[in-house]
Amino acid sequence: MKRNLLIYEVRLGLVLLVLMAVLTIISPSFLSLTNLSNVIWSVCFIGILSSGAIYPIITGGIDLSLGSLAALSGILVDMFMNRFGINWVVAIVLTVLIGALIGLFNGFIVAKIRVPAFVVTMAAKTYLYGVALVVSNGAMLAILKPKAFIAIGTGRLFNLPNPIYIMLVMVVLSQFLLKQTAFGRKVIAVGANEVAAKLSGIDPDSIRLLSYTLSGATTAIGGVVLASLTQQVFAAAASDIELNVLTALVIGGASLLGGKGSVVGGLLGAMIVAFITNGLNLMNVPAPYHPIVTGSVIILALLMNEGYLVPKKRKKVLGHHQAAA
Amino acid sequence: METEGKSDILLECRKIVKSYNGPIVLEDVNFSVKRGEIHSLVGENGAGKSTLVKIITGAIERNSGDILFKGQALPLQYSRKYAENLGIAVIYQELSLIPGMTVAQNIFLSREPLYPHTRIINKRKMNAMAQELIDRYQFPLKPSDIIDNISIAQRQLVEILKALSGNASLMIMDEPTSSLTRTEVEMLFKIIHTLKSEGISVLYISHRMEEVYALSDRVTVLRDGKLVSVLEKEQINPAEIIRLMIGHKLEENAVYHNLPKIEGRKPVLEVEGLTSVGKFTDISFTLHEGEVLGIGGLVGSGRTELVRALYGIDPYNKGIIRYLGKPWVPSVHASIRSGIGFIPEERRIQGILAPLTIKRNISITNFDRIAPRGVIKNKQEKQLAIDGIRLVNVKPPDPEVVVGNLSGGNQQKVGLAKWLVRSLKLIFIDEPTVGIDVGTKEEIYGHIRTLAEQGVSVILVSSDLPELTRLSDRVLILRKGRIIKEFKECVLTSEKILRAASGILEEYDEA
Amino acid sequence: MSSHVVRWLVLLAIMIVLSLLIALVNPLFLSTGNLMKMLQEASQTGIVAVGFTLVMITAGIDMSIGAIIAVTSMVSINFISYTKLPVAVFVPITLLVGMIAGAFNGFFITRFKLPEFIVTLGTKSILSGLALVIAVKDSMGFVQNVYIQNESYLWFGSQTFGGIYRTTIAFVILGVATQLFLKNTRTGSYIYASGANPNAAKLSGINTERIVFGVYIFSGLCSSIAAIFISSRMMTAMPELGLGQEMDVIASVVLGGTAFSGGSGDIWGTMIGAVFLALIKNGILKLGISPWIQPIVIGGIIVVTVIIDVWQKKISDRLAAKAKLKKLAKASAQSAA
Amino acid sequence: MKRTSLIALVLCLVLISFAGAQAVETFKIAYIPTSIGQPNTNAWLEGMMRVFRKYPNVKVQSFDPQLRADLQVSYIDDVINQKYDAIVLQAVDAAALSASVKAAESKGIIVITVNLAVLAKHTASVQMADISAGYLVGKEMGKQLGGKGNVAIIQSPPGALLGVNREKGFRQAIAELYPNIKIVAAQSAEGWKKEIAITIMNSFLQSFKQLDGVFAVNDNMAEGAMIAAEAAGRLKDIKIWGANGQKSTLELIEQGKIAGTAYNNCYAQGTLIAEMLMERLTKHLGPSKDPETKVIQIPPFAATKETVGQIPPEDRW
Repeated sequence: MKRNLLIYEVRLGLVLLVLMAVLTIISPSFLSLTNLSNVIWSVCFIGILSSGAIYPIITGGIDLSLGSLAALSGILVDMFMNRFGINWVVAIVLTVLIGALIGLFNGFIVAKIRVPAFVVTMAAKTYLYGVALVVSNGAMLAILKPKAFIAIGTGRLFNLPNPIYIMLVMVVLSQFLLKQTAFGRKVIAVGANEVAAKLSGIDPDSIRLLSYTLSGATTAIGGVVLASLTQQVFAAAASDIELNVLTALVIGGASLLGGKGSVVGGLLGAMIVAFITNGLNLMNVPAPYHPIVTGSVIILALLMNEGYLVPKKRKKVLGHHQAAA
Repeated sequence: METEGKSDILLECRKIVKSYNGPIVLEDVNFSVKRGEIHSLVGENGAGKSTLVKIITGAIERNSGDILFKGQALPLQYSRKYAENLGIAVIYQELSLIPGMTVAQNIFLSREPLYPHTRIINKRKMNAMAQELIDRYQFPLKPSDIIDNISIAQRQLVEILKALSGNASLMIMDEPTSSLTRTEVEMLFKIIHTLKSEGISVLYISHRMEEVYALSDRVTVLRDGKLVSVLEKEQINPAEIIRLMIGHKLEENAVYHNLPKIEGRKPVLEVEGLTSVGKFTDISFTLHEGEVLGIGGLVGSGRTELVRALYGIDPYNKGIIRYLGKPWVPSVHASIRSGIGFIPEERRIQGILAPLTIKRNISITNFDRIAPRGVIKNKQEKQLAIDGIRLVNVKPPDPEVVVGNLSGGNQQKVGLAKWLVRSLKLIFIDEPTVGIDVGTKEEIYGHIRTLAEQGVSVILVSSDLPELTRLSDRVLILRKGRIIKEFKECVLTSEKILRAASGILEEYDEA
Repeated sequence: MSSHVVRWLVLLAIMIVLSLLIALVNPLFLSTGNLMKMLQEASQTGIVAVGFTLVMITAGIDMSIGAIIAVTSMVSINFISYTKLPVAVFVPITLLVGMIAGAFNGFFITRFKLPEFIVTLGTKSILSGLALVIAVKDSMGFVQNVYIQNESYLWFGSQTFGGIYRTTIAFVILGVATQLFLKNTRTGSYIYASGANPNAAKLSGINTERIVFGVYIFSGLCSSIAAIFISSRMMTAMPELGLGQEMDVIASVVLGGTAFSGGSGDIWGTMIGAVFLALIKNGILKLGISPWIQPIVIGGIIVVTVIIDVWQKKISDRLAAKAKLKKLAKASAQSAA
Repeated sequence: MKRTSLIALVLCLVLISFAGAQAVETFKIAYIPTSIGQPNTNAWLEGMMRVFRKYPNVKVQSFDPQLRADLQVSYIDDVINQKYDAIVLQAVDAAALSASVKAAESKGIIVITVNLAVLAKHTASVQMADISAGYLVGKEMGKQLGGKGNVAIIQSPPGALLGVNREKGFRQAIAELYPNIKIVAAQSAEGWKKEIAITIMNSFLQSFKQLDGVFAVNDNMAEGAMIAAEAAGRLKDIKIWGANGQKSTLELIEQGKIAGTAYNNCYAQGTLIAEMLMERLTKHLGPSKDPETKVIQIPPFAATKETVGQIPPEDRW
C-alpha cells in the first residue's frame, strides 16, 4: 500500500511537472517565483481543509460540512475578537475548539448512532449555514482589526505569503499523523477492514469520532485563515468548498470507499487544478472555457495515474468494486 | 447412460500447456474424466489445479494442447458461457451468488424464464422451476428465500442447483466443503453420489485427504504443473496421495504425537460456568501452560462464540474467568496488552487487511512496540515485519507486498506472524487452515506446536478433525453450547485419524 | 424486504406528523394549490433521482446530473430561439444529448475503471462550461437568457386537470415504470447483480460493464427529461440551471433507503424520499420564520429523521434477535430433557 | 414507532415555538433578494423597514434563494399560494423570473423589482441603473487615468445580469470616451468571491507589467483586487474601482486604497420601495394597470477620495 501510494503520488507529481512545462511554454510569465507563489497561495485554503478532511474519507466516510463550518468559524473568530474584545490568539483557540466540537458531534452521530456520514454531514452543512447566519446577523462583516490577526492571512515571510507556510505546516503534520503515528495507521486499518481492525484491538468508533473531530478543527483553522486573508466574514463565504476539497483528495488518490488516500496527494491534486486555472487566467481565456479545460485535464490526469496514456507497462488497478470487497 | 466404448470418456485434455508470459504453469498435462465418475484433482497450491480448471471452464485460454468434450474438440479460446452451454458447470470456491436476491433468482440468473417475445421475467414459472429442482434433490431450501438469510451450506446447494439448472454433464467443485460442517459435508457427499447415479461427472478439488479418499473413483495428482500420476479406485490412500503431492515422504516428526504430559503445569486460563444466553452454557475448563486445547463441534455449536467471549469481543452473562491465577474480565484491548492473541475464522473477512502491506498487517497488533509514544519508529517496524516474515516464512518475503495479493496460505501466515512477534502467553485460533494446501498446513501446524513447546497455551477451534486430534493435547467437543465430551489421548496416522474422527462423530451424533 | 416497508411507513408517518404540525401553523399548507406545487418540486428532483437510484444500485455515483440539466436545457433553448423545428423534433434530440453525456461518463467508468465520483465531477465541470459556451448570447457576446414563448414547449411545465402539474405525472410514470423494470426484467436483475456482487455477476455471464454503461446513460436521460420540464416551467433556462441540485437528488435517494454500497434500494423509496425533502423545504416556508432559522430546522429534521430510521432498524433487529433467543432456549431445554 | 411519535411531539413544540403569532389582518410582504447576507440586500431590507416599522400590521418575510433563479421562481410560486400582498424582488435573471412575476401580478400581488426589471410587465422597478453605473465608473476612471492606459475587468459569474450590465456600461464608456485606454483582460470570479478576485488580480499583475486600472463589477471583488495589489506593492500605480458603495469600501476609498466606486444609496432605494408599496396597499390599489412597468432610476454617485465625504454616515451601508 505505502509503496503503491508513493508511486501514485510521484506519478501525480510528474503530471504536475508536465503541466507546468506546458504552461511555461504557452505563457512565459508563468514560470516566475511570484506567480508560482500566487498559485500555491490560491490552494492554501483547500490545502488546509484537506489536511483534516482526508481522515473521515480514509475511514470510509465523508465530511460535507466543510464550507459552512469554515464560514461559521470566520464569523465566530470575528465575534470573539471584535464583539467580545477577546485577545486574537485566545479567540482563534476558542474557534478551533468549537470547530472540533462540531466535528465531534458529527462524528458521534456517524460512529455511535451509525447514520450514513453523507446524510449527517450534508444536514450539518445546511444547519451550520443557518447558525452562521444567526451569529452574523445575516451580515457581511469586514474585519479591519486587530492588525496581528489580519497579518496571519495577508502578511509575508521571506517574501512568501504566510498562508503558504500555514498550509505547508498543516499538510506536513497531517501527513506525519497519518503515516507515522499509531493513530494514523489505525485510521487506515479501520478504512481497510473494520472487523479485522477491531479484532486487533482497535476501537473503530473512537477512531471515527477522532477523524471527524480533526476535520472539524482543521476546517476551523481554514476558516480563520480565510477570514484573515479576505478581511471579511459571512455565512456563504466558503460555500461548496467541500466539493473542491473532495476533488483534490480523490485526484490525490483517496478512495471514497476508505482505506486509501493522503493529504500530500490531495495537495498535488489541488495544485494541478490551480495551475490550470492560473494558466487560463494568464492566457486570458474566456470564463466559459475554464471549466471545460479543467474537467478534461482532471480526467486526463486520472487516466495517467491509472497507468493509461503512459508508455511503461500498465499496472492493473483495482476497480471500485474489488476494492470494496 | 452407457459406460461402454469410447463415449465412456466425457472430458479429455491432451498435452495442455499454459504459461503466463514466462513461467510455465502447466506442462504437457494429460487429464480425462469419465462419464458418471467422481474424479478428484489434487496438488499443492501452485501445482496448477486451478489453472487447469480455469482452462477447462474457459476462464483463461491455453497455449497449446487439445480439449475434447463429449468427443467434440474445443477451440483454444472460448468463453465461460460457451463452456456452460456445453454442460461444464463450476461450483466456485468463493460463492458466486448475489446477496439480496432470492434462491430462485440466483439459480436462474441470466437464464430466467421470460414471457414470450419480452425480456420480462415470468416469476411464477421461475419459482415453480426452482421448486421442481429443489424437490428433485430434496434440498432444504425455499425458492423465495433471500440468499442473505440462509446458511453457507444452503448457499452451496443453491450453487449446485444453479449448475444443474443449466443441465451440466460435468460439475466442477472447487473446495466445496471448506466452510461446511461435518454433517453438511455428508449431505453434500450424498448429493454428489446422486449426481453420479444420474450420469453426471464430478470433478472434485479439495485439500482434505479424507474427503478425496472417501469420494473418489479416480484421483489425478499434479505437482509443479506436471502430471504426477492417476490413481485408480483401489490405489487411492491418503498417505500415498500426500506423498505424491509433496514429492517426498513427510518426515515422521511432521506428525506431532509425542505430546508432553500437562500434569503439574501452572494453569493459564481457568473458566468456571461461563454462560452467554443463546450462545453457550456453563462452560468450565482449565488451560495449562504450553497446552493445546482443541475445541470441536458443529458450526453453531458455540465454539466460535466461546473464544470470542474469552478474547473479549462479545459479552457473556455469567461465569468466572481467571487468567494467570488472577480474576480476569476480558476485553480485546486488555487481552492484547496481557499477551493474549486471536486468529479469527474467515481470514479474508476478519483476519487480514487485504489492501495493506505485510508490514502494515504485522504492525497492527504491535503499536505498543513500534510506536511506544504514538510515533512509529520505521526501523523497528521494518525489523518487526522481517522477523515476522522469517518466523513463518511468508512467500514472497517482502514486507511491502500487499497481503490481498498473497495466496490463502501466506495470508494466514501473516495473520499468524502479527501475533508470533509478540511474547504471547495464550492464543485463540479459529479454523486456521480452511482452504489451505497440505504443505502450508503442515507449516502452520508446526508453528502451533512450536508455540506450545515454548510454553504458550493454545485454544484451537476447528471443524477439521484430523487437525484437532493431531495438534491438541486435549479436545473438548461442544454441542448446542455445552461441553459434551473431552478427549485426552491423541492419534498418529491419518487412517487412525479418520477412524477416530468417525468415532467422534458417532459420539456426538447420539448425544 | 419487509424492513424496507417498515422504513417507508416510518418515513410516511414522519411526513404526516410534519404536515399536520405545519398545517396547524399555516392551514394554507394543505391547500391543493400548495400540495400540487410541492409535488411538482418533488417531481423535478425526483425525475433525476430515479436515474440516480439506478446508478447507486450499481454502487456508482453521478455528480454530473446538474450539469447535464444545464447543458440539455441550453440545447433546447437554442432550438427554440434559432430554429422553427417543432417540439416533437428537438425534444428527442435534447434527450439524446443527455444520453450522450451519460454515455461519456459510462465510457470512462467502464472502459478505464476510473473512480465514478471523480470522473463525473470532471464531466460536470466540462458540461457546465459547454452550457455557457452554447448559451444564447447578445451582440456583445454576453449570455442572454431567453423568455420562452413556444406554446407547445410550455405544455410540459403546465398544469392539467385538478391542478396537477404534468411534471408530477411524468415523475409518477417514470418512477413506476422504472420500478417495474427493475424488479421484473432480466436487465433489472442484472443491475442489482452488478452492484451487489460484480464478480459473481460476471461468473453468471452478465456483462456488468454494459449494465453500468447503460445505467449512466439512463441517468443522463432522466436529467435531460428533468431539464425539459424545469425549463418549460420557468419559461426560460440559465446556463447554471440545475447546478447545485445534486445534493437534493442524492439526499432523496439516500433518504429513500438506497445504500452507497450498491445492490440494494428501489424507486418507491426514492419517490418517498423526494416528496419528503420537498415537503420539508416547502413546509418550512409556511412557518413564517426567519430565513436564518430555516436551514437550521431543515438540517435538524433531516438528522432526526435518519436517526429515527436507524433506531427503527435497531429495534426491529433486536426484536428478531429476542425471538431467535426464545427459540434457542426452547431447543436447549428439549435437548437437556 | 413509540419513539417516532415522541420525536414528533418534540418537533411539534420546536416548530410551534418558531411559528410567530400570525396577526389576523396584516399586509404580508415577501422580500426575495438574490441572496441574503449581502450588504446591499441587507441595506434594502433596512431601508424598507425604516418605513414598515411605522405600520404594525405589516409583516415582512425574507427568502434566501442563494443566487439561484430556480429557487426564486419556486419561492414566488409559494408566495402566491400563501396569498401574500406584495413582493419585493431582486431578480437573479430578467427572463427566468418573468413568468412568475406575471403570475403573481395576475393574482393581485404587487411586484416591485430592485435593480433589475424582469421582462414581464410589473408594477414598478426601482433601479440603480447597472449600465449607467458601469458607464459612470468608466468615465471617472478614465479621468483619473488621464484618458490613457491599460485596464482590466474582474467580471461577475457569466450570466449574472447585474454584473454583466455594469461591464457593458463600462466597456461602452471606455469605447466612446477614451480611445487611448485599452481593456487588456477580463476574467470572471466564480460566485463573486473575494478570494477568487484576489487570485485573478494576481494573474493580472503577473501578465501585465503596466496595469493602470481595474474595474471589479462589485465592491467585494474590488476589495479583493486591492488586497492583491497591495501585497504586490503595486497599489500606488493602479486605480481600482468597484460598484455598489458598501461601507467597508467607502472607508478604503477614504484611505485612498481604492480609487472609487459607483455608490448607490440602498437605504433610500429600500425606503422608496416601501413607501410606494404602502401607498398602494393602504389604498388597496393592487398591481398597477399601466401598460408599462414604472421604472425609477436612482442615479449612481461616483464616490472618490474627494467626493466620498459627501456621503453622510447614516447613508452608509
